[in-house]
Amino acid sequence: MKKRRILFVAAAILLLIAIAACMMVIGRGHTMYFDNKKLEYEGQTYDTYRRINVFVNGEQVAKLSAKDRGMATFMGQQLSFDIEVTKEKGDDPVNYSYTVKVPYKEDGIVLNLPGMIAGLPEEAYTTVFVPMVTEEDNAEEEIVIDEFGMSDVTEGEDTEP
Amino acid sequence: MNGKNTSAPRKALNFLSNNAVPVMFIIIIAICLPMSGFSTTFLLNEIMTRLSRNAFLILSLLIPIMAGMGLNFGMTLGAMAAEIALILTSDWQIWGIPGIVLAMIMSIPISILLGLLCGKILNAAKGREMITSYIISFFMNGVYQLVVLYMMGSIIPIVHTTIKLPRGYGVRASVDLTRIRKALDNVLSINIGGVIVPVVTLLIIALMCLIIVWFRRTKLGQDMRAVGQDMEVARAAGIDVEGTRIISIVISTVLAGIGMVIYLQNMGDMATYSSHSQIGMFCIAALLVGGASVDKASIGNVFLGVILFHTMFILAPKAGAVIAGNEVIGEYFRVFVSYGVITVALVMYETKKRRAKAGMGAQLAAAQREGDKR
Amino acid sequence: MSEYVNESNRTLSKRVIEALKEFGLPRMIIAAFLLLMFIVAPFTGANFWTQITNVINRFSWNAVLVLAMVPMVHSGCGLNFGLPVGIIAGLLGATLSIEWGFTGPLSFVMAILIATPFALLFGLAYGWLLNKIKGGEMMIATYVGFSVVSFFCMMWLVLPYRKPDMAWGFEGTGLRTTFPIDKYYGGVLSNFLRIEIGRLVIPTGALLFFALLALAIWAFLHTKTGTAMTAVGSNATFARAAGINVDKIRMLSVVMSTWLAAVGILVYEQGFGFVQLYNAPFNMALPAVSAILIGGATANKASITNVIIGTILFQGMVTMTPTVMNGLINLDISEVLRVVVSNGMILYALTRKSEVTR
Amino acid sequence: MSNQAPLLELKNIKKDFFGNQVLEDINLTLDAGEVLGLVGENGAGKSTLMKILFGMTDIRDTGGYGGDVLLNGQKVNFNSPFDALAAGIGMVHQEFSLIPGFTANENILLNREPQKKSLAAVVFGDRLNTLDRKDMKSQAEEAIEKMGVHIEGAMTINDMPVGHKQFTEIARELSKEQLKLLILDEPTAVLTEQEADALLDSIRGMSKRGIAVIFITHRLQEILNVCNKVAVMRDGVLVKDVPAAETNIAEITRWMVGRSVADTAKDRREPPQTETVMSIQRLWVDMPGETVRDVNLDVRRGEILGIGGLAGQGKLGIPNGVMGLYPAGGKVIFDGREIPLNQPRACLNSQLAFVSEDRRGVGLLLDESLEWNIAFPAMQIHDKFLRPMLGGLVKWRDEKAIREVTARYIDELKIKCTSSKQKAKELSGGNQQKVCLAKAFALEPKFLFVSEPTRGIDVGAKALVLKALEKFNRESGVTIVMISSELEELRQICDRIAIVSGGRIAGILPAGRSSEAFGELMVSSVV
Repeated sequence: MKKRRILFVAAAILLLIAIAACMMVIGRGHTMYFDNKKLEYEGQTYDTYRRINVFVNGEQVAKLSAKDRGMATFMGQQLSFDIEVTKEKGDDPVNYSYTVKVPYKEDGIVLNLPGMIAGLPEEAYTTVFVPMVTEEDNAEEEIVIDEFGMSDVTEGEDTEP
Repeated sequence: MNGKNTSAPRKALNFLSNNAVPVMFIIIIAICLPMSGFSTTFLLNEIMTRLSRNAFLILSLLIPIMAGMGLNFGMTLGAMAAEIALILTSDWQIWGIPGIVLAMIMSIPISILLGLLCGKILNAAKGREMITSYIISFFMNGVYQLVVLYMMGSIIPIVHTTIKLPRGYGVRASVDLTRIRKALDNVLSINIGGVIVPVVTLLIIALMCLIIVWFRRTKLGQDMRAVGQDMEVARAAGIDVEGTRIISIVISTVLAGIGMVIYLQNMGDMATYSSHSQIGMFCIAALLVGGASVDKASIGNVFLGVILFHTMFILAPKAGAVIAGNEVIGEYFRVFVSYGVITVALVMYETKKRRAKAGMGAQLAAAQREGDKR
Repeated sequence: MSEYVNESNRTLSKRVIEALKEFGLPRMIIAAFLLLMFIVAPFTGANFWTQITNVINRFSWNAVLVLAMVPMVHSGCGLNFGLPVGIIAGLLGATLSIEWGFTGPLSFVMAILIATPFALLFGLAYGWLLNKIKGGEMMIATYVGFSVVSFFCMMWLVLPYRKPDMAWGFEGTGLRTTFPIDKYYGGVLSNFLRIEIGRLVIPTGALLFFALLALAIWAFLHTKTGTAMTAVGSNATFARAAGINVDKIRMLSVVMSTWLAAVGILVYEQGFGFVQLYNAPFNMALPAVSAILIGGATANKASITNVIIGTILFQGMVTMTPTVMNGLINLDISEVLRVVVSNGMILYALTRKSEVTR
Repeated sequence: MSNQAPLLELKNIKKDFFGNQVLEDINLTLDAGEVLGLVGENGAGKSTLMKILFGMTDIRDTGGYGGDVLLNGQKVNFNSPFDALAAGIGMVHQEFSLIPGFTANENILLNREPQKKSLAAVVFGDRLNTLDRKDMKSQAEEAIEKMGVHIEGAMTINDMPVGHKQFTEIARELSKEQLKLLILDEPTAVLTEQEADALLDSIRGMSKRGIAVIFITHRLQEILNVCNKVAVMRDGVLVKDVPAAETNIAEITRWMVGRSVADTAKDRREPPQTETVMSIQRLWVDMPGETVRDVNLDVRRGEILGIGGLAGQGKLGIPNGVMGLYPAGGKVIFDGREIPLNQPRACLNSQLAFVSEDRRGVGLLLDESLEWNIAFPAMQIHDKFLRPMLGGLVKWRDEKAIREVTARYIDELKIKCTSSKQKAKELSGGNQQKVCLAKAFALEPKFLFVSEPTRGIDVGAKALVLKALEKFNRESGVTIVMISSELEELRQICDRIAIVSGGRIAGILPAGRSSEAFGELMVSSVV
């Protein structure tokens, strides 16, 4: 009887852990950045497009002119999206569909769309997104734990001669 | 004293004195409501939001009251557990519903640990549970700061600079929860005449109520009621008094943790070092406003309390502005009322306890008078 | 007395152990910690005499507030978590004294005089309430304190204070959260008979003032009424059987504590140099409670010695740890340490059966 | 019933509390279905014997007991009441062991509730099974049926008359299937007459079902009505064990109170025929467990008046009520002036003093020195041991005078202590009692109430305390009213003895009268 219970408790805990693990996989958020930028690869230059529209699940997430960057956030480890490309002014838009996998540990991936449309290998058009550390982020943040309201006391000490 | 002549006015008076706090609140609201000039839709929306945000947290207070341990000021511990879990899930970038579920699951072991500790300490301070749990919440706040401000980023890995302080360890004063903001509330939410109803959150709260009702009928629930009413008798009957009390605190802490996740997903933003500190006070005040006392509380008290207390909360600043020309007064007023309500409830509980002890003497005097007549 | 000592078979070592036991482990740890701080301090580059000055200074600000615990503990009302009630009386005295145009040392005297009737009034009401709820004092005291403070948050806004030094100029009414009192009684005690020897500065006046009050309390406890107060705290039933009006004595103790708290906050302000209103009094009770506990008091026994030792240990910890910790490991966990230690001390007192008999 | 071993057999049971012999060689047998009436004065050892039988932990904590307890011929040794319960012994205590907010049914099955399996229990343990309310009801009803007295199962204990609470407890014991022996400790004390009759019927019913009952009561008639056997205890000895049919109330009373036939008639003084110094009229006192209902009593100047009676009859309530420690009503006239009730100060001001039976709770400042304990009331009431300072504005404690008076009493009463600064809690019971006396003596009263002065102290200290009281009376002419459960002690030093029964004075007799006379008064109107 006792043993049986331990078994069930273990099963319950395992179930919780399994759910947690599952949540970690399906809930992992990533950001995909879309670049409409010039790409140099093995001596070749892939030029920008006049306009690229990016759709995820039929919803437009980015409208990119040349040299623009757009982004989409999503959960899970892969993203399917459609793009609508206009090469030059007055051209008919061409549609492409892609599915890109993102490694679990990366927060953000940058896709170079011109390279992608040209059918280059993956390492050519994907780069890992590195966030810029802004001044604001780095401004030293004062954490005031003011349990006893003594923070002003230290001020007071400064005023001491 | 002699409870025979319960005439109608006396009954009404009894009802008033037993429900002084809710009645007082209804009066306050009735006065403030016309002054505020809020539209009904706005008010209903606000109340709905706050109901879904707070009800689960307040439900966590019911079980220790059942076990005779009074108002569990230590529910803050569960809130801290939830915050630690949310900091981690934010750093791991788990978003949306999965992020909420994960945070809830992760808060459980931390809550259990803190609850065990709290329960053990409270067992050593029988009869002084409330003040002790109140101090425990302060004490654990120090430990929480130690963990979050010094160990996170140095011992516990924190990756993102949006969370970590620039100095390399410690968590920033505010953690952005936009990625899980209202993720739960928005599922299947419906709009009834301009009032947005977060169906799933309400369903979870309803489920919790059912669980509490069911729990009261279990053997453990029965034992808790017994322990709450008379520890010595329960012990003599073979009930593990200490263990039962600890379990009640653990359950309360775990529920508070889950409730805090629900609360914060609704807020969408977390003040790392202060979100939890006031939560206990507001939850307890709300429960008491609902007509609960230190030794008796029902699910009805929870909902009545949330609605009355938060209506007052919404109205007070506006009313303050109208009455005194200053919104800040209203804000101070609602803090004053929260503290005042808790004070009044505690005083009523203590005086009731004392009054129960007296009263025998009058019976004796009456018996003698009866004897004279014969 | 010596004739009885012969009967005792307690050896000296046993007595020492017993004395240590009575002192309590947590207190020893804190004392040892502080001692360590003093030893380590010079190595971290902190000037020893500056440190000592800091500790003495902080002691002189806070000691009276800690002393305000004593009467209530003596009469069995438990630890005075309701200290803010008295503090509010003190703040009323301070603000009214300034509002009515008193300056310099006179403003301090007037502040005390004006605070006194408020302290009596509040004390009587507070004492009456505590007599109604014997046994549940500590929790209710906490919330009475909070209620009063939050009520006065509104009052500071509403009351018609006009003095530009402390009122918000542009809005007409309402007091500022913090304002300096250099023109008034800032430093009146600290600078009185102040001694400076190199880096060591002794605020003689403030210490003398505390000594005066401590002496008064000590003397009071040696009078008939003071004896009755101690007896009420020790065993209220005994006192009642001996014809003592327990409620009256408790009431007296609450009034005394409230008045001391009112004077205590004024002493604190004169040292600090600022008056803090609104939410500031919320956080005044816990440090005072833990200080007296660290000093060796229990929930129903406290002496002047407890006050002095406790305030020195607590304030020593507060002032020393930031400097030393920073200098030593470049990590300032002093704030956290303070929270953990002071609340831990209160918890320790609450969970010991022998310490709280009610 | 059969030739088997008897259900219960006690062999040479002995018990001492720290050298103080309270039970000596108790031998007793009980067959299944037999009803034993156990009687004796308070302190005769009944409770201790039952505690041993029921495996109470305080017996083990104080060094266990001697002799054997045999159940069905098997030697048993219970470590806790739970062992005793498992072996089929049930006990209904004098204090109710009921959860006030629960219904009778819930209380009857407390911690033995029938349960329905639930899914959560698989993971979280059996305590998450739900209660089977329907089964609970039927089981409880069955037990109530067995008892034969009807009580409302769905009623909460709070709303019940006292008698029904008692029946709930009995039903709880009866609901235990293994029950073979039921101990009822003064169950009728709180019952009305009809209820008591119902209980007796119920006991007969149990007996028919083969359950043996040990019935402790002061109401002797009940014993004769319902019991097969009567066992009488006195001073830790089982003095008589006879079939109930062969005896009568007078005989039992004699066995209960009777010392050796030769009365301890020493050189007793003639009771002083002086005027009344205190007149108590129509006094009621609300002292829990010692209720005083309607007491009229005159005390003569200079005498020592004893107040005796069984426990719970209200003798302790009289001094506590007069001295204002418990709520009281009625009239008390002392020295021609009425003394207001409920005001301890007024009594003390009229030079009354009181040594309480509750030494630790009322009598002493346990955490303070002997000096404080002895000097405190005199200081507060008569302004003794104080030095006026600042022209009488301040009354300063005179430590020297306090030390002197303490030293005097330490000497006079032979209080054993390390110094007059020793804390009262560190003294033994006897010495604590002496401190209490010293405290009262220091008040220099005209009239002294002494309540249970010898309770819980050893023989040597007992004699000393009694002698000190006698001396105080003779030399200072102080009127003393002494309340004690020990009749012999009262007869030793008192002039007259009043017996309290049922919260009223049952009679006042000169101390020289026979024990039987007092015994009859004691049980006359027991509640």
